[in-house]
Amino acid sequence: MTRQHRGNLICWLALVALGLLEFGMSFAPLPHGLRPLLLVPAIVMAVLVALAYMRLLSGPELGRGFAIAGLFWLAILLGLSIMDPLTRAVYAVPPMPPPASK
Amino acid sequence: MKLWLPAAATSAIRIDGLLIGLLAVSFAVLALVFGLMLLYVVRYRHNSPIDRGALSERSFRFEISWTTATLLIFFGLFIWGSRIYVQLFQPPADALKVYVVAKQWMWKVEHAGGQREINALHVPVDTPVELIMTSQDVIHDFFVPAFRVKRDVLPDQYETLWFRADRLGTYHLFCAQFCGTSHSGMIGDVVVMPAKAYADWLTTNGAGDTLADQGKLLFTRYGCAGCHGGHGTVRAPSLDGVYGSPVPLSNGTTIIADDQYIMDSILQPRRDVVASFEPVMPSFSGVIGQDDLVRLVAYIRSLAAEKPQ
Amino acid sequence: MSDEIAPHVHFQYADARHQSDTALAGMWLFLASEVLFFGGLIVAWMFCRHWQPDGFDAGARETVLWIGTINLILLVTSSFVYSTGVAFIEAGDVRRLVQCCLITACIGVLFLGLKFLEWYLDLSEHLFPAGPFKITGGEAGGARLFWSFYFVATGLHAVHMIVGIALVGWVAWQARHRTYSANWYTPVEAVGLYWSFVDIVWIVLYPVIYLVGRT
Amino acid sequence: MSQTMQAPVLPQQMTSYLTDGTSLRSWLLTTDHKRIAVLYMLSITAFFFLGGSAAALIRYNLLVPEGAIQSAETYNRLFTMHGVIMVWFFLVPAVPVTLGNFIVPLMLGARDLAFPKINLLSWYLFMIGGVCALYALFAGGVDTGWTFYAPLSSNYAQGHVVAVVAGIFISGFSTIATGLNFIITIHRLRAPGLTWYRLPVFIWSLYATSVIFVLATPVLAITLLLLTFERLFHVGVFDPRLGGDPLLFQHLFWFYSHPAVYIMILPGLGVVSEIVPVFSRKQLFGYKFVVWSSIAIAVIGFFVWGHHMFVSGQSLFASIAFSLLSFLVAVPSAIKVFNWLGTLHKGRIRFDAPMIYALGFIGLFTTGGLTGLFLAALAADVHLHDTYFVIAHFHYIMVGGMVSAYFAALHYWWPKISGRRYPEMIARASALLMFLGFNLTFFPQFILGYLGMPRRYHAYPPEFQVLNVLSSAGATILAAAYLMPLFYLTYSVFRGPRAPANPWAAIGLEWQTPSPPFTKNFAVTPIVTEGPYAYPDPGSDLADV
Repeated sequence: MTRQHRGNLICWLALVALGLLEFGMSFAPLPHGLRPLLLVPAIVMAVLVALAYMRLLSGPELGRGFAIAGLFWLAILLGLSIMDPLTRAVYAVPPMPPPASK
Repeated sequence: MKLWLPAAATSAIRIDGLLIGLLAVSFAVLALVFGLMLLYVVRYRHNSPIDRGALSERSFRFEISWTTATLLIFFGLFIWGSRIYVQLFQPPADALKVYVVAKQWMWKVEHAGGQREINALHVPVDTPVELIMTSQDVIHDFFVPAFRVKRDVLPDQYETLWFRADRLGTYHLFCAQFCGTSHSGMIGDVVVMPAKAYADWLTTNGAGDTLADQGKLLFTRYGCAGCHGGHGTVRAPSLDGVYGSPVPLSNGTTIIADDQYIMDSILQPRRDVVASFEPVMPSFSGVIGQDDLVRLVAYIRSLAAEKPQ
Repeated sequence: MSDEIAPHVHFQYADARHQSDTALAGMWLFLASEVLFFGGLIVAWMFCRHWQPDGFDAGARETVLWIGTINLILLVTSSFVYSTGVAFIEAGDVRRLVQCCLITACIGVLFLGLKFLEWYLDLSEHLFPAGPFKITGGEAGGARLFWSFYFVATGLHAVHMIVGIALVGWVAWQARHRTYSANWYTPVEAVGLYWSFVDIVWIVLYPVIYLVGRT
Repeated sequence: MSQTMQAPVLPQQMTSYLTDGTSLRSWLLTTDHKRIAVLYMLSITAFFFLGGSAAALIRYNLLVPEGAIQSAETYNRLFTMHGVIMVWFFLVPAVPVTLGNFIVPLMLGARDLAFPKINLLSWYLFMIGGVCALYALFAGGVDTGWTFYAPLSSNYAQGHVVAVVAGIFISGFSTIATGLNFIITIHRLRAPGLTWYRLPVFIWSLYATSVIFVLATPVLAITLLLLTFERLFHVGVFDPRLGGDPLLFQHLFWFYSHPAVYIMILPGLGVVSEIVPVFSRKQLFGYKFVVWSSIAIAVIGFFVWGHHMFVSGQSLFASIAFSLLSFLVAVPSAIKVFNWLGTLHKGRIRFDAPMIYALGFIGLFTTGGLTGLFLAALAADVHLHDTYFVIAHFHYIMVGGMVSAYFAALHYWWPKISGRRYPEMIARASALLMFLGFNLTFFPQFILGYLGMPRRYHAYPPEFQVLNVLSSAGATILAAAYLMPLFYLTYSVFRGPRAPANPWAAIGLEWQTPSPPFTKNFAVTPIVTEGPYAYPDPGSDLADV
C-alpha cells in the first residue's frame, strides 16, 4: 500500500462523503436565493479529483496553466453572458393583441 | 444620387452629431497614418541618400503617449455614445402608443383607436410616439433611417422604440434583421403629418369589428369552412360546440380542446389527430399569423357558446 | 547525445520525458476546450432556468434521483480505480494495470447501462420534450426546456463516456501486449486525465440536473 | 523547456520535401507539416474562389434596384453560401493552416509540429466538413445568413440547415486541432536559445490565434448542437413561444464569432509585423508592445461580443458594458499600427510585392478599425447596425486586411515553399490593382450604410443604385486582381527561376534552410543567439545589402 494508493483511497472516501452530503442537502428546504449553495460540494469534489487523480500539482506545469486558462475563460463566458438576462427589462406579453375598438 | 440623409427626428440630430464626431476622429487618425506612411515611404525609400542616424530605440515614451491618447479619445467617444443611447431607452410617459406586429414579410400597424395599416405608419409631427412591437414568427427589425432609430422585434416579446419626428414628409421604413425570403420586400413608409391632418386621417380610416366577426371571415378565407363546414367532400371533425369539451385522439388519449390545442392543431395538425379521422389536414404554420390565429380561436369559441351545453 | 532514444520517442523530441510532458500538456489543453464546450451548455441552463424558473424546477422534480446518485458514486469510484492502476504501472506492475483498466471499463459500462435504463424510464413517462409531454399547463414550457437540456447534457456526457471506455479498453489492450513499462506509460496517464475529466463533468452535472430543482 | 540536440540528419535524407516521395499516398497520408500546409493551401484556394464567385453573383444582382437575379430565394442562399464558405472555409483557417503549418516549425528550429498525426487529422476533418457544407449549399443551400439566427434557422428556414451546420461543426474540430498543435509546439519545441522574447512576432500572433482557436471554437460547437436539437425537435430552447430565449443563441454564437474575427485578423497582424522590418531593413519598433498587443487582442477579444446585440433586445446595462469593453479592444490594434509606422521611420524601404500588400494592409486595416469605433459607439450603432456600413467595416478588415496579408505572406514565403521565384513586376501590378479594386468596391458601401441601405437585401430603393453600381464595378477589378496571382504563382512553380535559401536577405531561422526545405527541416538544430529582427542600423553603411 504505497503512499500513492493511500492518498487515492482517502480522496475516494472524501468524494463519496461529499456526494452523500450533497444528496442530503437537497432534501433540506433551501430558499430560492440559496440554491447555488448546492453547487459548493460539487466544486469541492471537482477540485479534489483534479488534484488527486489528475495530478494537477505534480504534472507538467504547462498543464496547470491550461487548467487555469480554461477556468478563467469559463468565468468570462458565464459571467458576461448572465449579465444580460439579469438586467433585462422584459415586457410581459399581454394575453390578447391590442383591443379592437368595439 | 444623394449622399446626404435628412434628419427627421430629435434623436437623428443627436446621433448625427456623434457620427460627425466619430468621422472627425477617424479622418484625423487616417490623415496621420496615411500621411506618415507616405512621408516615410518617399523619404526613406531604398536608394534615397538621406541621413538615417541617431535611431531612437527607446520606444517606451512614444508607446505610452499614443496609447494613453487613444484610450482618452476612445473613452470620450464611449461616454458620448452611451449618453444618447440611454435617452433612446427612455420614452416620455405621454408618448402616443402605437402597436406594431411584424410577421413574415409585412408590418401590421394598429393605432390605439383600432385603425389598422399595412407597411405604413402615420404619425403626427412634434409628438413623441412610442411603438410597442412584437413579431409573430422570426426576429425582424423596425428601422427608420431618417429618424436614425432601429430596434429588433422579437417573437412573443414586446420591444419598445420611441421617436419624436420633427420634419414633415414620407420616409423609408426597412426591416433590418434578416427574416427569410422577402426580407427585402418588408419595407414601408413612415408618413409624418401635421397634427390636424393626422386627426383627420384617424377618423377617415374608421375601426374594425369584434375579433369573432373577423375570425368568421378568416374561417372562410383560409378555407377551413371547406372541410369543417360539414358539407365538403373531405370528412373533417365538426367544430360546433367542440371548444372546451374533451376530444378523443387517434392515439387513444383524450385532450381538452382549449386555445392551445386549437392553435397547435392549426399549426401542426398531424400531431394530435382526432380519433377515427385521417391526418389529411395541411399545416398552416407560416400561413396563418399570430393575431389571425387568435381571431380564429375567438370564432371557434363563439361556436361553442351558440350550441346549448 | 543519447543515440539510443527510447523506442516510442518521435524524431522531433529530444527524449522521452520531453515527449511525455508534451503529450500531457496537450491533453490538458484539450480538456480546457472541453470545459468551454460544457460551459456553453451551462450558459443555456442558466438562461432557461432564469426565464422559466417554476417550469424548469417542475421538470427537474421528474428526474430519477436514485440512478443519478448511484452513477455519481460509480464514476467517482472508477476514477479512483483508474488512478490506482496508474500508480501500479508507475511501479512497473503491468498485470495490475490491466485489471484496474478492466474494472474501470466495467464500471463505465454499468454507468451507461443505468443511464439507458433512466432514459427508458423517462421516455416511457413521455418526458422527451418533443411530442406528447407529461407536464402540461403553465409549466409545460419550462419543463420542456429542462428536459431538452437534460437529454442534450446526458447525451453528450454518454458520448464522452463511450469514448472514455474505448480509450481505457485500448490502454488495457496495449498494456497486455507489454508496450508499457515503468519508464514509458504516457498514454495511460493521458487517458486517465480524460477519464477523470469526464468524471468531473458528471460531478458538476449531477447537482445541476437532479438537486437544484428539488430543494 | 526547449529541445536539446538530436541526431543529425543524414545527407541522403536531404531531398526537398516536394520530391521526397511523389505517390498520391505519400501526399494524402503525409505527416510532414510542410506537405499538410500545401494540401491546405490547395483546398483553401478552391474554397476562396468558390466563395468569391458567390460574391460576384451578389454584386451582379445588386446592379439593379429590383435585383438582377429574379428570385429573392436564390439571392438569400447565395449570400449565405458566400458567408459560410468565406468565414469557416477560407478566412478562419487561411494563414494559420497554410503558412502557419509551413513556417512555425521552421521559425522555431523544430523538425515538425508536436502532434503530426493530429495535424493530418485536422486537414481531413477540414475536408470532410467542407464537403458536407458544400453538398448542402449546392443541394439547395440555406436561407438564414451565415449567422443562423434562431428562430428563423431553427423553425422557419426550409434549406439544409442541419447539413451545413454539421459541416461547420466538423471543420470546427479541425481548427481546434491546429490551435492545440501550435500552442504545444511553441511551448515545447523551440530551438535552444530561442527564448520567448526572441520569437518572431508571427509566432506570437499565431500563438494568440491558437488560444482563440482552442477556447472559442468549442462554444460554437455546443451552439450548433443546440440549434440542431432545436431544429429537429422544436423544443423551444431558442423559441420564445415555448419559453426559450432567442438572445441565448445570439450570446452563444457571438461568444465564438467575435473572437473568430480576431482569429482571422491576428495572423495578418503577425505577417505584417514580419514583412515591414524585412523590407525596411530595420528593427521592429517596440517589439514587446507589438507582442503583448497580440496577446491583449486575443484575451480582451472574448469580452466584447455584446456589441453585435446593441439593438437586438439586450439589456441596457449589458450594452453599455460591452460598448466600453469594445473600445478597449481597439487600443492594442492602434498600438500595432503606430509601431509599424515607427518601423518605417528611418528605414531603407524596398517595394517588393509583399511590402506593397503590407503597406496596403496598414492603410485598409486602419480604416476598418476606425469604422469599428462607429459600431462600438452605442448610439451610432443604433443607426448603422445591419446596414451596408457594417458590411464595409468587416470587409475592410477581412478583405482589405486579412486577404492582403494572406497574399503578402504567400508572396513573402513563396520562394521558401515552392523553391521558385514569382514574377516580381506582375505581382506588384496585381497588388496595386487589388488595392484600387478593393477601395472602389467597398468605400461606396460606407456611404450606402450611412444612407440606411440594410444588408442582405435582394432589392433596394432606386436612390441607392449609383453607389451599388460603383461597388459592383469595383468588384470586377477585385476579381481580376485575385485571379492574377493564381496564374503567375502556379506558373512560377513549374517555370519560375530557382530561389536561393534567403532571397530577401531576411533574418529568421526559416531562411537558414534551403528552399524548398528538406523533410527534416534542419540538418543540425540551430542555436539562436539574438533577437528576431537584428538588422544593422540603417544609418550605418553596412546596412545596404
